[in-house]
Amino acid sequence: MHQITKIAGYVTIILAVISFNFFLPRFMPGDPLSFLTGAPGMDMPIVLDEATRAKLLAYYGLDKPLLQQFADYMIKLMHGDLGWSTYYNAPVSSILAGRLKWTLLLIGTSTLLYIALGIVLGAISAWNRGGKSDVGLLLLLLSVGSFPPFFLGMLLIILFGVKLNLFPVFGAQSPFMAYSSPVEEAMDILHHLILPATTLVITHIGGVYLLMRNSMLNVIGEDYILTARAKGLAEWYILRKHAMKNALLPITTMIALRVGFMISGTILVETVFAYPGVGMLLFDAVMYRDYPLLQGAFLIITLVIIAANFVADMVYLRLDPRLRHD
Amino acid sequence: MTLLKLKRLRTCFPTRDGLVKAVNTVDLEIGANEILGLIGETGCGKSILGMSIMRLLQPSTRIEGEIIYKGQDLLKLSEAEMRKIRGKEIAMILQNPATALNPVLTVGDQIAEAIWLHQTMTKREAREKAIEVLRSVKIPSPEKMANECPHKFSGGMKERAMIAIGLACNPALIIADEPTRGLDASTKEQIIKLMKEVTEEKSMLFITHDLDAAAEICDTVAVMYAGELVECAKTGDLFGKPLHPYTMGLLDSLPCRGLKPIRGMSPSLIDYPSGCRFHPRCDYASAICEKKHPEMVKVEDRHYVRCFMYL
Amino acid sequence: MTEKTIELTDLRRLWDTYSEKRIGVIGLVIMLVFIVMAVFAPYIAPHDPYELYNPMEPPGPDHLLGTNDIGQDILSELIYGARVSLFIAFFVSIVSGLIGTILGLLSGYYEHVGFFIMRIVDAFLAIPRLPLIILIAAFMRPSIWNLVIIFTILGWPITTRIIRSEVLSLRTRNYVEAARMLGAPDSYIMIKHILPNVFPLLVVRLVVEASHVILAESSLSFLGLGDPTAKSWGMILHYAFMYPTIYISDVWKWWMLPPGLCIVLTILSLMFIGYALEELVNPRLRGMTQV
Amino acid sequence: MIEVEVEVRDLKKYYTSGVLKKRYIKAVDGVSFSIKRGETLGLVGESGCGKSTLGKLLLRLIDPTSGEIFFDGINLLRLNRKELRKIRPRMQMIFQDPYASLNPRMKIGECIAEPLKLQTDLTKREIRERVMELIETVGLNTEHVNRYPFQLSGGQNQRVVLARVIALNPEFIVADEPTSALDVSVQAQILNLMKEMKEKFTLTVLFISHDLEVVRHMSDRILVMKAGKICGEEPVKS
Amino acid sequence: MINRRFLAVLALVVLVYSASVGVMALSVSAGTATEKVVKFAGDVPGGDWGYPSPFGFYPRGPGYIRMSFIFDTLTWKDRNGTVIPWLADSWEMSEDGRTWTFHLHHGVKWHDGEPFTAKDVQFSFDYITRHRTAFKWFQSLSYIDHVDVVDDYTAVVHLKEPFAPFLVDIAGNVPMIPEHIWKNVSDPGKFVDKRAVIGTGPFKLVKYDKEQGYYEWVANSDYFKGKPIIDRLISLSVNDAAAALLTGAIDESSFWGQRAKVASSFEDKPGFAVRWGPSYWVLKVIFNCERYPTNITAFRKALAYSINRTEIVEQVVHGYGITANTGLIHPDITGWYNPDLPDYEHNVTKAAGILDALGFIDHDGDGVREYSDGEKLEFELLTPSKFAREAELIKSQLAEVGIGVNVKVLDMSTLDDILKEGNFFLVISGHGGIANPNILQQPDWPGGTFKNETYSALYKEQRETMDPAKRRALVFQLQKIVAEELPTYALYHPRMCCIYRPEKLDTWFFTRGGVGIGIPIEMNKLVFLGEAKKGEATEGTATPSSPAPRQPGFEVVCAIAGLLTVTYLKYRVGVRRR
Repeated sequence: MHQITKIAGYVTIILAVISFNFFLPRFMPGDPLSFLTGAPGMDMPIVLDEATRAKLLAYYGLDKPLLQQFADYMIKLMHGDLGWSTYYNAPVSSILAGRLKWTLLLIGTSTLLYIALGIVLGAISAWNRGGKSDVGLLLLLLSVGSFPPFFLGMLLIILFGVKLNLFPVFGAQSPFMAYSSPVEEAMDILHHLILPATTLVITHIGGVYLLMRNSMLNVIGEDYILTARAKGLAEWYILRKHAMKNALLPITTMIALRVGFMISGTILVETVFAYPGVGMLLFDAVMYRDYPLLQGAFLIITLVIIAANFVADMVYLRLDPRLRHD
Repeated sequence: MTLLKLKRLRTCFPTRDGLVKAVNTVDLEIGANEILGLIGETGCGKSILGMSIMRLLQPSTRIEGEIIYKGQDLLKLSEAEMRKIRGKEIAMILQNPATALNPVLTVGDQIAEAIWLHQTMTKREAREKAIEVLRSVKIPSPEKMANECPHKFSGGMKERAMIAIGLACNPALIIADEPTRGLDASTKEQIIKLMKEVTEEKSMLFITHDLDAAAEICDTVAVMYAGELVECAKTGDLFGKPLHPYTMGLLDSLPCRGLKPIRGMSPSLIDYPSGCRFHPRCDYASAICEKKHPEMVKVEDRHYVRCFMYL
Repeated sequence: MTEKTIELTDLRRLWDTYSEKRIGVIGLVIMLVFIVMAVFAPYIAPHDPYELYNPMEPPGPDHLLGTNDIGQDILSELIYGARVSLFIAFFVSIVSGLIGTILGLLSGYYEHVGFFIMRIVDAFLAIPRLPLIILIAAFMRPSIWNLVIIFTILGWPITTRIIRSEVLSLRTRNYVEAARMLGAPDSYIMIKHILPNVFPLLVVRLVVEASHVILAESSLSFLGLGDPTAKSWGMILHYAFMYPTIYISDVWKWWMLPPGLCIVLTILSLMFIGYALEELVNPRLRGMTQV
Repeated sequence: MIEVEVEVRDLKKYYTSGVLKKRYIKAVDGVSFSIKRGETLGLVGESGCGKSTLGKLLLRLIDPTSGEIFFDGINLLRLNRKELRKIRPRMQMIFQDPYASLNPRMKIGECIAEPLKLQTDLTKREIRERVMELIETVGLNTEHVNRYPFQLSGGQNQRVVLARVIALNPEFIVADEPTSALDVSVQAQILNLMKEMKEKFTLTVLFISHDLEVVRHMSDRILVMKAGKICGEEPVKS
Repeated sequence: MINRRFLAVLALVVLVYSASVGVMALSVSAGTATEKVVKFAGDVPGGDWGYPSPFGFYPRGPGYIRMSFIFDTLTWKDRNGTVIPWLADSWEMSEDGRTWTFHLHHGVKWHDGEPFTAKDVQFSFDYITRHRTAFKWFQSLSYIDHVDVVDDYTAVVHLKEPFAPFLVDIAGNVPMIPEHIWKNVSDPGKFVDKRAVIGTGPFKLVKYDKEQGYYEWVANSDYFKGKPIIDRLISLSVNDAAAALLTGAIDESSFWGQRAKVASSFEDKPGFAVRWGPSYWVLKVIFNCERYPTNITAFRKALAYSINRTEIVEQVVHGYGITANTGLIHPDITGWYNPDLPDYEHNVTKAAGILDALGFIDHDGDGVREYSDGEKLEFELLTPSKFAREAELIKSQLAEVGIGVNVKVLDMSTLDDILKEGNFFLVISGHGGIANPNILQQPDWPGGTFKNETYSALYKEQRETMDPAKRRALVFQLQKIVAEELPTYALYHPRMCCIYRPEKLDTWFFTRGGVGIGIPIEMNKLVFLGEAKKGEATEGTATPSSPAPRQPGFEVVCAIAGLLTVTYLKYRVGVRRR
């Protein structure tokens, strides 16, 4: 029953987001046609005559009343059709799919890394509370956590990309044509991933670290830790087996919430590294008033966030035996 | 034969408000198969005493004196050596089983891990042993309950599980810290009965503020006030013929003995009154009590008291 | 002893506890430096930040941090930048904190109101912040006040959620029930018994929110959605990022690094303060570390 | 004047869980009894038997599922919020944990003054005098006025609670395990103080505890509760 | 035991990670050595310009350029902007200028081997006219009436009315598409098949990746104009073209305006060369000619005198631009440029004089003039964020003559809307294509408040005047009206530079008048056919140097540091309770 209310909640949110995405951009000034004929104020002056304009509007279904457009959109959505991007001139689903794989790769790797690292470092830090490693880690991670992702990205590009020339500074793959093996391709993708992922990991690790450290400090004061010590268990074992699992419990949902932040960070990082992900796309979609794309991108991002929450719920359920059977 | 001997044990730790002198020059002996009750009110240092023996206090705590267990001074052992003592030689049953059991691990695991760690056996063997132990503390259908997490256990069952953890490696000495706290009357009785049963061939330091429980289970009882022992005697002697005014007051404030309270309140462990620490609350106090700190004296056979009345 | 002196000693005690955390004191000092910078910008800045000199001068005696692409003194821009960035941060965090507190109190205290408000909060939290900001920012025309409005709109839900969960637990405390037994009206209970007990949490939240706002403002400016005519640190970075040779010449050292570090330091100081406050507020964490 | 101060008829409180398959937790399941004016009724039972819920139901801190509660002849369940607020000062409650019963951010003086501020028209000066008087009545020192609850011991805090409870001269008090968090010697102090207060202010008391000995000492009559039901009386003297 | 296992796993992860990075760093692969590959990127981030079919590319210059490598037009332009034969070897125009006969080159083949014939020409014009919503890069389609096929190699284009710029704007712009492929395609915009990029052009598309903004073409060895001098052409997306040039990720890129400053970093760098050209782009202030007071010509002139264009060129584009022709046409286009126009040199006294005369006087002495009703003379200056710097400067310049300005920054779509509604006083906007007199159709584009019947008539007349000299005189007149009426005040024309590695390719040039209808990009397909070599000697070549190979040292250091940290932390945990 708990699940049902949860799912109902998710559905409401998705519906709210869908309608929000649909109406807000359409109430914004400007329309997709401005950019259909080049960038106004930048490119060739191409003047649309009224007939062509009307034809274009009809072609994109923008001449119908708003509510009917909404109904059409909803019906298409039910069939899994996200529409046709006006600016990029391609199906929204294929554009998103092409971009999403990179964003997921970037978000996925860095999320796994920063959550794992943050948890381990937070646990170690709390375990040594007041000690040198605790103070050191705390200062270090609070400091690096204060870097705005775009700024850090720029610094990394200058240092490791341009000055040391260790890593490629843009894109997700090398612009070379043929890979001799899949391993080589994977390596290349990894090579491109390192700087943006590092940026994301560094800027997000502090949050998880602090959460974990605080949670862990609470756990360390618990009686069952004392019980474990009284059993004669080794410190590392207690930390791993008794403390970490309990400390993770209260912070799983908070970590899931951070995925939202993560997406914000990703937009910036993708911009700085010209990484071909959804973040950049979304930004362009707003600028170009590409309604279908905007709707699709927002929907996907919301779904990702809801999925993250769902995963967090699942993890929580797995971690907390008290919820498992009821 | 003496199993554990505390010699001039002092434990203190710093806090924001000052140095807490929780245990002050305590001398105590527990013989083989002896159950020693340590009674006292909240904040008198009795739990700290237990934890001092196990060396489970914060690293900033200073423990002085000697804790001689089977001839070796526990305070001189390394952390690794001490780990071999904990659980295997001396087990501790902490107060409040609701929080002392790890909520996310099965009870079986929590027992088995101690066994598996201290004895050379496979995890499966340890697990079977754990079920054995659960059975010995009278948990119904232990095979099933071993796979459950603590939230499926009632208060009394949790206490039993705690005892099972303590018994897991068959230690020689058990330190039980207020095992009956917060239990209902009937459950309390059962637990005390169980503890009596399982410690038949063991020694136990039974820390409690519950005078009834102490009377029922202990061979010897020591009374602690403001970080030091004020009286120590065989259970019958202590309850039948208390010597120290504090012990008398304590017994009189029981509902069944008429609810006659001791006036005032316990001092903090940071600064005590001068002289006898009990004198501000004592009906028998005289001039000397305020000035001089009394020593423990032997009044009768195995009956010691710290009071000027018996000097 | 009069009531006043007691209040003073209470403050004193609070400061004593707070100042035990060196990290919090450091954070406060950095923040003070920036506040002084912001307040006295006209007196500290060597030049008018809008005045034009030779563009792209490297650092020299006239311009300690050189000039930017249209010849404005970068150091002066930086000093004036503290005004914009700090103003937005504090204003937003206080206003959104206020809204969040009121809604949090109401939704925690009255169950049906709470249910309704929490659904709105959930919806807000499910929409990612920056994309939404991008959308609204494009909608609203970039200006400082619009940024303030956007960040406020997006800031209150988290505060509401935090305050609510605290109120929910406080509501069942015995002293709240005791006050009800005395026939106290709800408003009295909320203001007298619940509010003071959520206040410490609120302060921590305000500090955290302020750092989020600084980050969001700079991110938005960086993406070109801020107010390009305002001199915020993010905007300086935006122009630096747009500059063609920023990656390949030394210009970044005096044009990109200083505003970036200002942002980093401000956020860091807020994080330090927040951290110290949190240890102060959370009694279980108290005395655990000495930093 | 009515002889019976409090009367409860077939009181029930069920907690539900589940949306599709409803499950009930019967915290209080059909309880009826009455307390005479000036009487102390003891209520014993194991933890989780519903005795605390019953206490809160009596004072309408929570609303029952069904049943009737009469206080001084008034049906409490028929009162609206305003009327209820008016009648509340006449009945009070003492909780188990003295620390949790006091707002940690209010000084002792403020805590005791609060009922007077809320329910009387006394001037500030009169309130202060009355607070001092109350503090001495419960055996505290006047210098405690400016302390915070965390600066006092559990016993002292419970005294503060008592002072606040009697500030408005209530008629009926529910004491929910008022001493179970305290040490034996302090427990004796508080229990004796309560007895004293009861005599002095002719209170009607519902005394809830799991400790039969304590209840015996305090009560005129003892009810035993088990799994939400009253399952009999216990003699006062054993 | 347990902790050691945990440690081992951690160490392994760190090792594998660093080792893989190290291996990667050593094995840099780059195509086959014998191939001549050229990689280029645009200056602005985001390299995707759409699928390079005639209906798939995004309607922006770079999109058209990428398509033009694959598809040919009937005519083309050489580096001097002269119309040269391309798919058509020769052509004739009828007396009335309405009929154009094209004689096609023999033996041209589509990439799939089919022959290119006059039927394809007919089909192309037909198809594109029919699908005018799909081919968005073109507005003169309405002039085409129909196309006749005389024989396989002769096609006749009939126009509805004479159209002077026909050879450039239509014949040199409309891509020829194969009938055998497109005849069955009903929605060309959605046709993104491999067959959609079969053209006659010098390159064939082999790879297109939308996400990466990656295009890869190979030379069409059967090209009728001869095989391109490079084998492979690659276009990619970079975040910073200058950095990418430096690290060797690309071989060529171009920069303009303030960004052209990049050139100064490369001019003396061995291995790089720089070429300069005009951008055919103008930044202008658009006035609302329908609203008081900007509807007063004298007032607009006063504003023009107040604006210091030289200062803008110096401060904002750092001299990488020239003050603009007030008649909009770029001065490089000697054929159309009218050099005798007023340029409203910065003159505060003159501006103040005009304003005083118009009755805008600062009565209260606060530095801002007032209207006659006492309201302050203040305007909003609207601009997209790109030109905020210019707006700031203009604000301070106008303040000197007592006109208050509030700079409002908008995104382009919003601005476009406002311009359409005419809800503005002053707007800063820019556009390209000023090599072509077409631009004069609506001088205040994208605004539309300038209405002048004489002007419109003149414009129509020049469009239909086929005699170049006569047409030129008319275009001169149009410019004069723009410069004197000032519906818009042109500010500056930025310069453009192309930075490249001569060792890879050194034939880059800027086409006078721009590619097609005026795209300034240095990507005339002639560049890849080696045409440029015939004209000029290459400038600025030096001994090429290859970028430094990546060092594996850093990764190793990281790995060791990681291991040490882990070991140390483990040690700390261990000793903690001792």
